[in-house]
Parts: sequence; structure tokens; C-alpha cells
Amino acid sequence: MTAVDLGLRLHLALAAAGVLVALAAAPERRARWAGSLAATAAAAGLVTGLAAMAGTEGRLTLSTALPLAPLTLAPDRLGGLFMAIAGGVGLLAALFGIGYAHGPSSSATSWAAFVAFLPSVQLVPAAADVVSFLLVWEAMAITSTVLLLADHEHRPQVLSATRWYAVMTHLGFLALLAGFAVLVAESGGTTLDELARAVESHRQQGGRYHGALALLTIGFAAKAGLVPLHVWLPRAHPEAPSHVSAVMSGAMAGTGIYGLVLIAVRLMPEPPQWWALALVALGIASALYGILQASVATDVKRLLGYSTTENSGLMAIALGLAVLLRADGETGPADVALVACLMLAVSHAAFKTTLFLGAGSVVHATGERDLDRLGGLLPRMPWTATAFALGGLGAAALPVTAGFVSEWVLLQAIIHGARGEGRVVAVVMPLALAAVALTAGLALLTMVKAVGVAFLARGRSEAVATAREAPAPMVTAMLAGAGVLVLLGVAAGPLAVAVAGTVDARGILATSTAGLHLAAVDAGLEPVRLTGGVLVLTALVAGPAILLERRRPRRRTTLPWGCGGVRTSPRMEYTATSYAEPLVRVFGDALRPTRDVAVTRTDRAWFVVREVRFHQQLEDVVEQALYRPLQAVLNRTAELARGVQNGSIHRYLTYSLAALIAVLAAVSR
Amino acid sequence: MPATTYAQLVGTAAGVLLLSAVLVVWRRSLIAAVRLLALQGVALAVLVAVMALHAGEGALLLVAVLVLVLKAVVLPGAVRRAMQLAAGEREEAPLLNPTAALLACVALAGLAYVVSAPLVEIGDDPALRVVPVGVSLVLIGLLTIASRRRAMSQLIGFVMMDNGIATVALLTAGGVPLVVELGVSLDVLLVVLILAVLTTRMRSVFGDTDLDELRELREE
Amino acid sequence: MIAWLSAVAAVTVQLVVMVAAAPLVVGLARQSRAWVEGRAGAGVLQPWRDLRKLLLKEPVQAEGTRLQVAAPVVLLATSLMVCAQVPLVGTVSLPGLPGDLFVVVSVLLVGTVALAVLGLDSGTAFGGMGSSRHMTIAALVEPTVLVAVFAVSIPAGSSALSQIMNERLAAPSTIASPASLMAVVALGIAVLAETGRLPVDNPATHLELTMVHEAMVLESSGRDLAWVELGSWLRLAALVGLVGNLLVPWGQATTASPGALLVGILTLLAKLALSAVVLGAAEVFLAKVRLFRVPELLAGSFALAFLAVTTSYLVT
Amino acid sequence: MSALRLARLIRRVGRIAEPALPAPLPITLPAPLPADPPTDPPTDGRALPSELPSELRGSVQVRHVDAGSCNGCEIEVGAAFGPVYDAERYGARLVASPRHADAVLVTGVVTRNMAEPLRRTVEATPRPRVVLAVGDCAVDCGLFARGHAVVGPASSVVDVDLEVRGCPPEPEQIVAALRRVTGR
Repeated sequence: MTAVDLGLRLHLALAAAGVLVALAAAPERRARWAGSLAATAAAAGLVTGLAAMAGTEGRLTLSTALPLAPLTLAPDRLGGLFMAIAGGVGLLAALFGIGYAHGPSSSATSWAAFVAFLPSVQLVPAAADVVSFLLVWEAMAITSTVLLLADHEHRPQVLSATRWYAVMTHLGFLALLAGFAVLVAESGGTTLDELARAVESHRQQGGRYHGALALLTIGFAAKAGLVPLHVWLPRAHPEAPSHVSAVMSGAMAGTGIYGLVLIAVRLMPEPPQWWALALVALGIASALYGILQASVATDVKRLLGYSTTENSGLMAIALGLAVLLRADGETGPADVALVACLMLAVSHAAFKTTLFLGAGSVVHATGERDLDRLGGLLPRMPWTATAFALGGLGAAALPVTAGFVSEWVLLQAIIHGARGEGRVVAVVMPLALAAVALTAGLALLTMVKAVGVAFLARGRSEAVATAREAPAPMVTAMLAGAGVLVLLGVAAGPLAVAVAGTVDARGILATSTAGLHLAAVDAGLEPVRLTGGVLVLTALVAGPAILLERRRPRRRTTLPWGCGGVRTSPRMEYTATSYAEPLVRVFGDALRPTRDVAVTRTDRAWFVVREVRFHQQLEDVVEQALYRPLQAVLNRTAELARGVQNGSIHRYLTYSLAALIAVLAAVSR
Repeated sequence: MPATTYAQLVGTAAGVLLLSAVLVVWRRSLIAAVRLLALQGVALAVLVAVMALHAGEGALLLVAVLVLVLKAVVLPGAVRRAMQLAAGEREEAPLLNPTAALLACVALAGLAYVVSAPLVEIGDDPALRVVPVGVSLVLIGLLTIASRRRAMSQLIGFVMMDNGIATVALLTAGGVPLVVELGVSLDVLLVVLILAVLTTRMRSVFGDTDLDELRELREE
Repeated sequence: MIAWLSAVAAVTVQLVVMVAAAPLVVGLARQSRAWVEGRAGAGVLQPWRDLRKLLLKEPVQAEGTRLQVAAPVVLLATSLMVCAQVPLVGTVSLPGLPGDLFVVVSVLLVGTVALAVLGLDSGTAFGGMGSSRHMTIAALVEPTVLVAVFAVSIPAGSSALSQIMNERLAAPSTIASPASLMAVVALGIAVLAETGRLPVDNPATHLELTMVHEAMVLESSGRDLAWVELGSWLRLAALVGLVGNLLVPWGQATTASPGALLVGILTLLAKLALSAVVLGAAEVFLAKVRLFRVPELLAGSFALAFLAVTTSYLVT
Repeated sequence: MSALRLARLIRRVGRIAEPALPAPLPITLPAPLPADPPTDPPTDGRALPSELPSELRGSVQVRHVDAGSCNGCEIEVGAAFGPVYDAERYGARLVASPRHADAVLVTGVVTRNMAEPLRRTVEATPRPRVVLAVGDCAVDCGLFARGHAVVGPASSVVDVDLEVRGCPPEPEQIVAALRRVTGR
């Protein structure tokens, strides 16, 4: 029995125990017990994933679970990677949840759903056949929907968010079902390996193969949150409890990316060029649109939700480029791009988990998610601030975090990729580079805004004044996430090598100082030395600064400089809305803000203004332009369909008769 | 002329051609646009001259001189003259804002690069590699015509398109027959003159050369 | 070991030269501007006098601000790191730190973030305003910078600056190619925007509502301000020096021998002085563009950078 | 104006800054007290008995506060920093924030609305700092003494180190006072 065999069984057993405990335990002990069991199960999944990543084989077959086919869980190396990601995220989220969950999100149902949600996310990449894949995938969808609903009695918007989520996620599921059904019909088997073999021999058949590819892509893209299938993301993430959002964003969106990578490397190797180009186009659109919406969002969790779309977009770009480059014969850069995609997935999981947990901690302490009403939290919540700032650094792809390393690898793939003869590639590369660069720039602004407005300067509302640091489990989870983020950034080489192993990418080496050497494109990165250099230089500056601090101590004053004004209040500070105002103007055509300014004047004189109100609303443009009309059409059709159902039993029986006749007619033909 | 110098000269001339086209889109000032047009004419003439020297064809050198006279002096001169007639209009107020227009230029240049692949592959002359520049000029010229309000800018876009066609023809056919090139250029000159006259008329009728005003001429 | 030591020595020399020269670059730019304006000017040494005075003064810190001490130190440290990585005096780089352009850009961005955070931390309307504008411009500059980097890295086949410089030294004809020129011009515009010079930002403005860089540091005083100023000047000098070296790579030390370094220092100083004089004089002719016309300028520079990439495919 | 015409103008005008006068007295030397009668013809900046700080030698950043001036002095201050008198050549420069400043230059009588802002501005200026009262109004209320909105001269609100008399003072005098601080 290998480690993976054992791990899978342990994982399932612990999770099952967790669900039972969550349902049975007394309310005051529920969080600690169920949370601990969930964390242990996630840890078991993490270890299993790491073992599978290292090449250990193992399988768990449940032959009696379903009448049709046995369910098989057997993670390969790629699956192990995503299993490990989900395990890590789940571990931190469960730990955080112990301290965080309160009110409706700490009910027996919620905890049971959470404990069941974690393994379903982890087992998607472990599934070895179509039936178990779809089963686990659906379990993931249902448990997350239940979790999302936790707070529906208190906030009406939860219901609307859940409706969007449920519809989108099930449409995605249907697409997957249809796509897999076509492949299964072609191959006659249900395991992924059989499917891959069938695709290999039927490649020339055209139509069906392309159709299945498109359907699967739609299903996975919806889960990854790619534009235009992202609409559930910015709604669901703010409304879910924060530890759930962390898993949904850090790990569940990752399963969508896993699916896309699965298509490209295992299920249908050498996908057609249109697929790669579509992926790059979807990726560029998602990255730019996601980060643009994130940069103008004021709800911190909505901001993070859109940022997930952005990061999925970056991964899609990397994957698409990898396929394009391989088709062009540029295997070196292609491998680098593929590794970049996976590294982005790892780093995204690390920083997004940290950020969502940090946001949860802020919500926990202040009850506010609106950045415009936060501020000055740094002295009150130093640990949360530290973790959130490090997460922000990762999301902005700055050194030394895993985010920086993975983006650097992507950039190297792009600039070395355009050397071949392919003209399409030659034009796509600079476009992709420009899109990645603009995305990175806007991500920087977004994160400076989120961190700066929430934690620096003075508080903008009373909610901030009473804020206190989160309890120990939450702080531990946040800091652990931030620590992993930095650690992976420093140990860039080992990370890249480990990731490269899962897709057999060649020419990715680690140096003796944990640096990264891309032999395939002859480029190197040494985060340890870079950090060392910066630290030496910082010491060079800080030395004299400390010396001077002794010789001439600083003087404290009560107020920042406000032009000598007598009344300066925190309301004069820049808010998140004002921070993004220049961007709203620059990208006005893409964002289409609606603004109105209402001026109230006194009765006595027209020119004496009593009050000026400014209101700005930024809706999701894609939703407005694409989904609203669709919704209207659906509603109208539904209205018409109502005539069919009038409650008369006779009419229903007539329908049955008509259906029977139709079937008989069809069969006899 | 050594092959590398030849390739480099051709490349430089092509770079200037493309750059001047992009600068026309970037700048709002019409005077600057006319100057850039003259620069473009010079670059085209240099391109022809370089090819003539490389091939050692005297006739092509004559074409170069003609191109210089026509595209660097006469055509910009005619456009400038038209502008003086429509005095006071020095700033373009484009339909498409310059940021978007510039990004569109970038996209068009990329498109030109992709679609001109078959033209590039008809021979191994280094000059053929710059055919995409000619195609981009045509596309950017069309973009200018489509996205600008002033009649003057339309003239400029039209001349840019002509330059682009001339570039492509020159590079692929190793020099258009002299007569054809002359004929085309004279056609363009004629169009410019007609448009100039029209512009003046428009101005005296509407007091403006905003082409959107032409909509009012439609019978309803 | 000896190679390592000599590389460290070369980088140290470069750092010392840059720290000494950066205020002089700013002083010379201001002085040349004064000459063109018919003034006498404060002298090239004035920035050094300002720095000395700021270091001797007592800083003032308002209640509620947390990062007024740390952020300037971070900014200065990142500027120094940029100076250590960019080939200025010579193309000798620390082993394992080859001055990869993407790394240099992200180190620069850390400094940008430090400055933006400093502005937000002050808790005043102007600080936030400056920070917001600064980050908007930084975000929009990013595509130009990276695509221009892409264009100059194509002939060398690497994004490591020292390799790019060596390639340019070995094949001077690539410098004058249209692709390279367009890329350098685009990079130049990006540098002006990134370092807050005209026409994007007016470093000499007193009007708060037009400020970008100044608005963020309105709250800093004494040595905090000194670090910010020195850090910004170092950024300017390093980036101007980089553009100068891309255009005129000759004179850079390719080995760490004292003679080569001396030549490298002298040519670097000459390039910096020339660029400073040109920069100062050119700014007399430029007006600050409106904030919302800045994207137009940056889109133009982006188009240049992109065309540089496509034309580099045409001529090989 | 086109760039070409601007360039021609620059070449035609050449240098317009007036030649520098000899450097002022060393700053550590206390100047004599003012000879009291307000009819005394305005002289260049006279340091009150307090010493001027040596840290500011060579570089003085000036924050200008208009505490209630008629704008006569502003015009002269503007001229002092203009190209002709060019106070910048002596190391003085106007700045936008008192945090950056070493000297607060006060013009005009201190009005009721400006008393508190003036006090705050000086308070916001890091030490060592110098306060200059420029113009008769700032020195002793001048024409506006006993006005109903007037608090008093600058010295009644903040400690003044240097005074420049005149209504308005000439730019040379303002420059001379600044040179006392910079010592150049």
C-alpha cells in the first residue's frame, strides 16, 4: 500500500468523520471539532497530493458506490499538484474557520457542508474516470451552493448571488457532461486514459472532436471564472463566508484551470490552433477585464473576486501560449509557458487564500467590507495587516513572492517564444506581453489601493474605532498563508522543478541557492541573492537613519499638514472610490460608469448650496450587455411556457400520450 | 552595395514610413500631419532609390526622383494649399479618441504582418520582408479616413493609402512600370485637388469642414 | 572568489559614483533650465546642499502615520538596488544577479509602491490624490516598458541587461536600426513618465491640484524627505543613464579592471551630464499635459514600442 | 508660440538676471536692534538679536504665508524669485509644504481668520526654522493697524526672526533678507 493509497483512504475517512461530528456535536464545540477534523483531512489530502506529485502511484476504487461503473480515484502527478494546492488552501481555511465562523455560517449544516466541500475540491484532480470526475465535480457544486446560502435570512443579496452561482455552475456542469459524453461515446470506455487513446486515434474525425473540446472548455472556463462566464464570481465571493471564499477562489477556480491543463496535456494532447488562440484571447480578455473591475471595486471581497478572474486569465494565457509554441516546434519556451501556468496556479492559491482570510479578519473585526468605510487598521490589527500586505505583494507580482516568480517565468516564455518562424505566434507574443504588463500594472494599483485604504491613515467610520485583532487560529492561518507565499517566492527553483515534473517539462533547473535556471531559454532568477542584495542596501540606508534618529529625534505633531486648515477630518482622505477615479475616466468606455450629482440648495437663495451628493455606480458591463438580454428572453419564453401548465390533470395526461406517440414514431422509423 | 547595408537601408526607410503613419494618428495638429506626409514621401523615395541602386536600374532611379517630387513636394503642397483655403482649421477633433486610434494602429500593424505572409514568401529578396509595412500603411490610411472628421484629414489618409499601395507594388513587382506609377499618382493628385475645391465650397456653405455635416445634404 | 570580489568591487564603484552623481544630474538639469530661462541658477551643487540641510533637520511626524520612516528607506534601498543592477559604469554584474530587465522593473515598482503607500499613509487629501495619480500612471506605463524591453531584448535573445549591452557593443549596426530607435524612444517617454518629469508631471509645481509626485511627499520632512529625494534622483539618474547607454553603449567597462572602470566612470559622467543638460533645456519647451491626456501620450509610446517589435521581425 | 520662435526669443534675450551683489554679513553676527521710529527708511533684512541657525547655510526652502496682505508684497516676493532678481541663485526656493520648509515668509497683517493657520504653519515647520516678516504690515501692522479684523503683526502670533520693512519692500531687500539666512 503506497502513501497515496493510504492518504486517499485517510482523507475520506477523516472527512466523513468531520461531517458526522459537524452534524452531531454541541454548538459550542462544533467549530473546534469539525474544524480540526476538516483541517486534518485537508492536511492528509495535502500530503497525498505531494506524494502523488512526486510520482507515487495509488488508487482507491469504490466498486459498489454506483451500479453502473466503479468509481476510481487515482491522482497522477498533475492531479497531485492540484490536490496539494486544494489541500493547502483547505487546511488554512479550516483553521481560520474555527475562529471565524459565527452566526449562520457556524450552523450544523454549514459546517457539514464545509467539511464535505473540502474533499470534493481535492478529489476532482484525483478522479481517474469520467463518472467519478463528474460526481465529485457535482458534489463540489452542491456543497458550495449550500455554503453560499448560509446567510440568506439576513441579507437578501445572498439569494440572488446563489441563484447566479447555481445557474452558472450547472450550465458549466451540463457542458462538461455533454463534452465527456461525446468522448465516451467515441471511445467506449470511461477512464481518462481510454478517452485519451480514443482521441489519439480519432483525431482526424473533426466535428465531434472539436465539439467536445469546445464543450469541455466552456465547462472548465466557467469554473475558472473566465470572461464572459465569470459573472457568478464577483457575486458569490462577497456573499460567502470568508473562509469559504478562500477555498472557492484559491482552490475551486484552480480545478477549472486543472481541467484546461488536463485537456492540453493528457486528454487531447496537441489541441488545434483555434483552441490555443481562443484560450489566449479569453485569457487576455479575462485578465484585463478582471483587473479593471477589481481596480475600481470598493467592496474588498468583490475586488478579490474579480482578481480571481484576472489570475485565471493569466493562467489561460500561459496555457494557450504553451500550446501555440509547441505546435510551432518551440518546445523549450512551450515548456516554460506551461510551467508558468502551473506556478501561477500555485502562487494564486497562496496569495488569494491569504487575502481572503485577511479580508475575513477585517470583516470579523469591523463588520465592514466597504473600503470606503475602512482605514487606519494597521495599529489595531498589525498581524492581519502584515498578512494582507504580503498577500497584496503577491497579487501585484512583486518580489520576493511566488507571484513575482511565476509572472517572471511567464514573461520569459513570452520573450523567448517569438523567435520562431510562425507569424501568428510572432504577433500574439507582443500582444500577450502587453496584456500581461497592463494587467500587472493595474494589479499593482489595485493592491496598493486595497492595502493602503484599508489599513493606513485614519479610520473613515466608527466601525474601525473598535476593531481588534483576530483570535489566534485566524492569525495563524493568515500568517501561514503569507509565509508560504514568501517561502515559495524565495525557493523559486525547487518550486519550479517540482511543478515542471508534473507535466514532464524539460530544461527547468534549480540552482544551489534555490534559484531558478531556465536552461531551455537561458535565463536565471536568484531570489535569495536578490533579497540579500536588497537587505544589504536597506541596512546601508537604515544604519545612518538610525544614527541620525539618535542625534536629532523626530518631533510628533497632532495633525498631518492640511494647509493650515482648522477643520481636518478623516472624511477628507482619499477613499477607494476616489483612488480609482482616474482609472474610471481613462477606461470610461470599457467600464461605463453611471454617475449622478445631486445639489441641494437652501430655500433662501439659489446660490447657497446646502449639500452636494455624488453617486457612482459601476456595473459589470458583460453582465449588462450579455446576460440581461438573455435573461429577458428566457423570462419571456417562460411566460409563454406557463400556458402549458394549467393544473388540469387531463391536459398532463394528454401530454404523456403525445410524448408516447412521438417516441413510438421515432423508434419505428 | 553590400547585402547587409542594403537590407538595413530598406529597413530604415520602411521604419520611417511606418513611424510617420503612426505619428499622423498620434498628433492632432494638421500642420504636423502634412509635414509627416512629406517625410513619408521622402522615405518612399529613398526606398525606391535604394532599390534602384541595388538593382542597378537607371529607370528606377528616375522613378525615385519622380516619387520625391510628387509625394514629398507636390502632394503635401496641394494638401497644405487646401488647408490654407480652409483657414483656421489646425486641430483635428477625431471621432475615435487618439488612444483608441493608436491601439487600433497597433492591431492593424499586427494584422498586416500576419496577412502579408504570402507576399513575403514570393522571393528571398530582403526588401520583400518589409511588404507588411506597405499593407499597414494602407490599413492605417483607411483608419484615418474612417475615424476623422475634418476633410483635410481625409485627404491625408488618402495620400497615406496611396503611399502604401505604391510601397507594396514597388516591393513585390520590383518597381511598378513608370507609366502606371505616374498615372496613379496623378489620379491621386487630381482627387486631392477636387477634394480641396470641395472643401472650400463646403466651408463657404457650412462654415466648417466637419464631414458629418454632409448628412444634412441627404434628402428626406 | 577573485572574480566574485572584483564584481562586487565594480558594483560598489558604480553605486558610489551614482550616489555622488545623481544629485548633480538633477542640479545640472535645473541649472541648464535656469540658463535657458535667462536666470543665474542655484549652481550644480544645490541638490547636495539641500540634502545636507535636510539630514541635519529635525523631522516632524503627525499622529496616525505609521510608514513615514520606513517607506522612504525602502524607496532609497530599491533605487540603490536598481543602480546596482543596471549597467551604468560597466556591464560587470554580480554573479547570479545579471540585471534581468524584468527584475529591475519589479524592483523599481517596489519603490513606486513604497512612495504610493507613503502618500496614502499621510491621511490627507493631497497624499491620496498624488498616490492615486502616481499609481495610475505607473500602471499605464507598464505595457510600454515591457514591450520596449522585449524589442531591445530580441537581438540579444535575453532580457539580461549586461547581455543586451554586450550585444550592442558587438554589433553597433543594431543600435541605429529603426526597431531599436523606436524602442529607445518609447522607453525614454516611459522613463519621463515614471520619474515624474515634464510633460507628465511638473517637478517644480506649487499648485497642489496639479501635483503627482510632490503631493505624495507633502507630509515628509527632514531626513525622511532626504531619503525620498535621493531615492527619486537615483531612479532618474539610473534610468537616464540606462537610456543613454542603450543609445551610446561605448565606454562601458566590460571587465572589472581599474582602467576600464575609470573609462566607464568618465564616459558615464559625460553621458549623464549631456542628458541632464538636454533634459533641463528641453523642459523649457514643454508644457505639462492635462492628466487625462497622459494616457494618449502613453498609448503613443506603447504604439512605438509595439511597432519596434514588429519591425524587428521585418529586418533581421 | 512655436518652439522655433521660443528658441529665437531665448537667444535674443540671453541672460536677464542682474549681477549678484556682494555676499551679506556673516549670519552669526547679531545685527543692531531697529532704531524704533517707524518712519525709519526701510533697510535690508535686519536680524533680531537671536542667532540664525547655521544648518540652513546654502539652502533655504521658503513657505510663503499670506496672513492678510493686500497682495502688494506678493508681487514683490514673486519678483524676488523671478528671473531678474533670481533669489534661487542664493539657494532659496519656494516650496508647497511647510514640512519641506526652513523659513516661513509672512506677508500682511495677521487677520483673525489667518491667525490659527499661521500658527499651525509655523508649528508644522521642522526645526531649525526661521520666520521672516516681510512688509510693513507684517512687521507692525502698517496701514491697517487697529483694523477690526486685525489680530496684530506677525510677531504677535509667532516668533519672528527677521524683518523686512517697506510698503511694499523692494525685491532686493527680500533677496537680501533671504541671503542673510542662506549666507550666500
